[in-house]
Amino acid sequence: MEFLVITAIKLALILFVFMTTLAYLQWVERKVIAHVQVRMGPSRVGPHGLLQPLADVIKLITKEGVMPPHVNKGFYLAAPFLAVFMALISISIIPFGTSLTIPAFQIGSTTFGPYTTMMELANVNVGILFVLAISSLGVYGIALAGWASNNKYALLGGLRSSAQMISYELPLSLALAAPLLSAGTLSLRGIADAQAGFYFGFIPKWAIFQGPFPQIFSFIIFVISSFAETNRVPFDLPEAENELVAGFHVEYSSMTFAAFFMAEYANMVTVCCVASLLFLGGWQPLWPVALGSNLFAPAIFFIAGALCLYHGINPARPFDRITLPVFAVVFFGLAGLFAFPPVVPVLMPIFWFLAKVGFLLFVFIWIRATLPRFRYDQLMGFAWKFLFPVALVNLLITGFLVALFS
Amino acid sequence: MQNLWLIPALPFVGFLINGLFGRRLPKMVTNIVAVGSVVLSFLLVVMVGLDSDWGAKPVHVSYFTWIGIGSFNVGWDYMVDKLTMIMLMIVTGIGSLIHIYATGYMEHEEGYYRFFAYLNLFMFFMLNLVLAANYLLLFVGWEGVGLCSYLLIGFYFLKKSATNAGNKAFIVNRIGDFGFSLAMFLIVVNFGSLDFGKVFETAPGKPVDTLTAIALLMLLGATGKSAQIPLYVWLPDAMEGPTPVSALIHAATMVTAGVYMCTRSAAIFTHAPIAMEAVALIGLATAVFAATIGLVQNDIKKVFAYSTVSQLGYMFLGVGVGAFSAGIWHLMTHAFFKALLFLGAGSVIHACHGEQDMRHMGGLKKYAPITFWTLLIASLAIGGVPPFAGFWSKDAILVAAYHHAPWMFWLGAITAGMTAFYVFRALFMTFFGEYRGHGHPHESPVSMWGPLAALAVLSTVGGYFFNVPKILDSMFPLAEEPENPMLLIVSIGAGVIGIAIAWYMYVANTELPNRIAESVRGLYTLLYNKYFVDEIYDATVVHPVVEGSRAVLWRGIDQSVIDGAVNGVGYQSRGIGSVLRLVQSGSIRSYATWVVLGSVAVIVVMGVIGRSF
Amino acid sequence: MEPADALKLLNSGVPISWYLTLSALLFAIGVAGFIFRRNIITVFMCIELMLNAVNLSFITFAHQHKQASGQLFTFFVMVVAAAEAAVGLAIILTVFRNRSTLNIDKINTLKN
Amino acid sequence: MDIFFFLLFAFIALIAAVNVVLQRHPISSALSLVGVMGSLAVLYLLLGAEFIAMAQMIVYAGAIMVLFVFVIMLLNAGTEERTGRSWLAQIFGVPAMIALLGLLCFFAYKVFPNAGFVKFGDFTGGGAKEIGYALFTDYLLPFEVTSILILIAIVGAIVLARKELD
Repeated sequence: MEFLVITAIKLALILFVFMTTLAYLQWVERKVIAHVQVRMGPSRVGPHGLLQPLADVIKLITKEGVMPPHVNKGFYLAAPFLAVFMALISISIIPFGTSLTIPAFQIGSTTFGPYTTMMELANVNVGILFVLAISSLGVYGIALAGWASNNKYALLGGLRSSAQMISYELPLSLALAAPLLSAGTLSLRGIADAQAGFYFGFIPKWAIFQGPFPQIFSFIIFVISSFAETNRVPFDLPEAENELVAGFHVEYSSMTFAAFFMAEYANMVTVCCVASLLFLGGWQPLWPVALGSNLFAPAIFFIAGALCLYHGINPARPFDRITLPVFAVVFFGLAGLFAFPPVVPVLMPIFWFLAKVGFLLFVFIWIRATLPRFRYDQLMGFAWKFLFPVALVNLLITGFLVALFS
Repeated sequence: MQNLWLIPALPFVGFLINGLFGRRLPKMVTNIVAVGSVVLSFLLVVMVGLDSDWGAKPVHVSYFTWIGIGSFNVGWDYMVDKLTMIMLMIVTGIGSLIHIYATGYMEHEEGYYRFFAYLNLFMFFMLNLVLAANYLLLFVGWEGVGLCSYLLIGFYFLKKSATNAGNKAFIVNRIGDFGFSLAMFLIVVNFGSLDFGKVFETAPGKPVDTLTAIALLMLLGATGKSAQIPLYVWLPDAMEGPTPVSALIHAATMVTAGVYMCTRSAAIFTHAPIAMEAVALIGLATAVFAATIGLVQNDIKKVFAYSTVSQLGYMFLGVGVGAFSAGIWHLMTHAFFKALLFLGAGSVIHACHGEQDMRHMGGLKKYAPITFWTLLIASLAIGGVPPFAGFWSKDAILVAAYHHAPWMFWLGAITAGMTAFYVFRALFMTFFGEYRGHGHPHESPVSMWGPLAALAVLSTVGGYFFNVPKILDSMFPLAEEPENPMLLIVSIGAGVIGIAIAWYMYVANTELPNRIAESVRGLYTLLYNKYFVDEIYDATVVHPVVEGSRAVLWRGIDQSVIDGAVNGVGYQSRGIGSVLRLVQSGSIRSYATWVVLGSVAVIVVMGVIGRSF
Repeated sequence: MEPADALKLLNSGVPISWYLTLSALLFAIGVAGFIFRRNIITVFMCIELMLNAVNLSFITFAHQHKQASGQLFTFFVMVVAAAEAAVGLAIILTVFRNRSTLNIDKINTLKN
Repeated sequence: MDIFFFLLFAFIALIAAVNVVLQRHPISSALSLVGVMGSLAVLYLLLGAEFIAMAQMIVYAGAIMVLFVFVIMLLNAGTEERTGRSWLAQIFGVPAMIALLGLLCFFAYKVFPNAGFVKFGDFTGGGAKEIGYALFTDYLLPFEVTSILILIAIVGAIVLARKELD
């Protein structure tokens, strides 16, 4: 019973945070791309366009869902939900911190607790395999959408995407296997724990730095393959606007259309989480606590608050006089929270984990703003003729060295 | 002692580098890799020696289980004891010197990298052979060195004679290896293990017949690898290979593998007296036989080749009469002076621009003084003149032979005289008198005479300083024997007389050899043609096998029986098929129904048989 | 049956024979599809269904004998199924290219 | 709890399997088959075969069935037409199938009447470590042979599916 309640609470919390993140990722993406291209980005709805996601959601919900007459109705409706379901389910096994202990407390006359729970929804022994299994099922959503739309652009998009995702799954899995060899477990938490510690007291033992063979190559292969797996630029062939109008979701509108978008962003978040768990040490800090890594989070929030305050005092726009000081107060509050000793062991891992995931997400957006799209034959050739052999050799060397030094 | 595996692994890495990338590497890199890897393993051997007190504290390392079948296990195990230590020192030490020498000798040859790749591979297998702690692993090395020998004999593969010689060596060795394999099978059946430790521990309790059979089969293997009667014929032909190969493989190391194997298996041999007698007899016969052939050969390398066969015979004589340590002692000194002889011969050939016939040499003393002096030392060593290396070991073998059977001693002493004669004959024909060849002879570069000098030092003092019987005392106890000055005098005397006759015939009175050859025409022809052994083998073994295969195996079995059966099956299938095809309706669904009905029937039948209903 | 007995039965798990029966049922359904369907791709899928049914038996036996060997058999079946699917679908593609049909009743040129 | 999960997923598997056979359109059949595989994967988890369950999802559902869907989409296969040609299948098909099912069930109950119960957590030998260990020691030869088989299948598939056979 206790277990069920705690799980329900965690589920609600994670779902809320995850969905909000998905909505705001869109805002972040538009903002970042805008700044890369020297534009302002969304800025009308709310201060700095902060309410833009809300406006988008309202727009998409209230729009009329148009279903073309020639589609295969059942599959046409099932496809987006399949896609979004497969995208959301992986988050349930991602651990994002160490354990949380709530001391015993009293409500009325009954005593509750103490409760200790790990910061994840489910600890699966074969977590990595689960992620792979779910991501391999993600193809169905897109393939079915393309096929059920009964539209040649959509069908081509669907076919492209299934071929692309099957192809890139190979280097992806091979790149995943290499750090698993040195970690010796398939559990995501176990993998992150295996990367604790420092060489010489300051180089973190993350998989990309870890002996016997630093996994820097498999990290790069993983990131490249995940671009293809999530259908992101420069591998967004399935939805190439100028070739296929919009690819597999050309016939979709309103919420069904939004579902595909949500699936894409959810997939992005998932692969970034997996990448930071496997290669970047999960919640292990970048430098040891002894050298003050715990002070990093409050410091960064404090600096952010100070900057907001400064710009609030010297406003560039009329509204800044009000909004920026509010932000500053929020940041100062966060800084205070992270400096508050009792919560540090709980919050600090989460901070580091989210920082890494955030950085990787930024890389995803950054690449989108930078690189052009591949041609289709180049895309497949790149996977089979370059990434696959390199991943294989990397795995071979890793296996050999791990066997030699263990 | 975890780094024991590095000793053979280093040359193997050298082989991989040179073998895979050698074509694109500059010569300098090839040299560094090839020579460096061997020198490094020599240093490692020295380190291992220091660690293990030169084998006094035996080391046994198991790396992994190579073959595991039920209770029968063969591991990749290495061991080091005193015997191994001596062999390791010889192999890596002389190997290093010869590698250095070869960088000079082979400088202008095609396939430079290939040569060094093979040579490194040979070192790997030889070290594996020596380090092995069980018979199968020893056999890996045994076969591997055979392979390298084949590759290196046929190194000049554009020359028909070289490839033929390579084939001959390979095929003749097959016969011996067959014997060795049978010996291993017998060991497995009777001992249930191939580990040296286990086999030797239980050997004394086994029936003598079994041990004799094993020992005789091993001896067959040894006669193949170590060029003893009746399988010695490949070794003289093996001189088609480059001279460093002759020195390293066909004089100093590989051909002594048989001696090493017999010595290693002493526990089996000592309990099989008949086999011991056979070893001694074969050794003695080979020694005499090869020495007589060596008397009249004109090719400088052929002379030394027969000399090698003869000296190997000595070693077997030593092993056969129970003086294992004397045999190993002679193995070591022989490695010094015979390597020196061959390298010297190589230097001479180099000086004479590839000429090998001694009748076209002569007077080289003033052109190549260093080569002359080093070769003189080697000749004195092999001639048994004290205090050079060969004297000590040869004397030890002869003394042991005398105590076994005096007639063996006398034959051995006469052979020693002949040995001294033909070696000095070669020396005098090459370095004395007038130059009879063409072109201008010249001294060799330092990379060639450096190793010569080092080997000359070893040939001079090596026998006295490395008193192998004393070192191996704990493994092969020395028999207490009365001093007999007569034996010493006879063995020195035989050598000195041989040298004197050579001097008289080839320096003082150069007409004499021809006159002697004229007067005993028949004998001379017999010796010059090596007793016609090759021709006899050709007529009695090779020809019948080839013709028999053609008539019986090809026309008889292959064409009529096998082809007939295959074609018959084909005809029958066609006949049956013409009936059965009526069942084929072409409808896959019908087939599927048949399959289901069939499986139902199978299940019912199985249920009935199993009485489940 | 007493309520306590029922609860006991409920807590003691699922009988092995239930799993085997499920496996047999799935297999029989696969057989039915194999016999009665005409689309060659569907027939092929029915074969996969039969393989899956057999896999379930293997895993059940692995659980019963508390050994991983049965699961390894499943693993090999999967691998072979993957190879089979690759070759089989390639054959289907070729057949379709040549005959423009997927109906197995029409692919019977080899008869007689 | 076990019984509840077993019944639920067995029911889903059976419904989906029947659907595979009854659906007239191959893509519906393919998706139903994915359903069968998914519910079987859950049953594998109940039987303690977590690695195989994941492999089932990755290999069967994620690769093989995607290939099927891919081919169906590529050939644009429509609903199948009715062409009754096999009298053998018409007459013997149903009886043979029922006989087979009856025999299999008979043996399942005859041979394993009280062979024991499956309870989640009773058997934990199905993790990646155990499977991998068995695969690379006792079953190394079959494993290597399978890899060769796959290689041959890849080559065969490529040769067969090439546009022009010259």
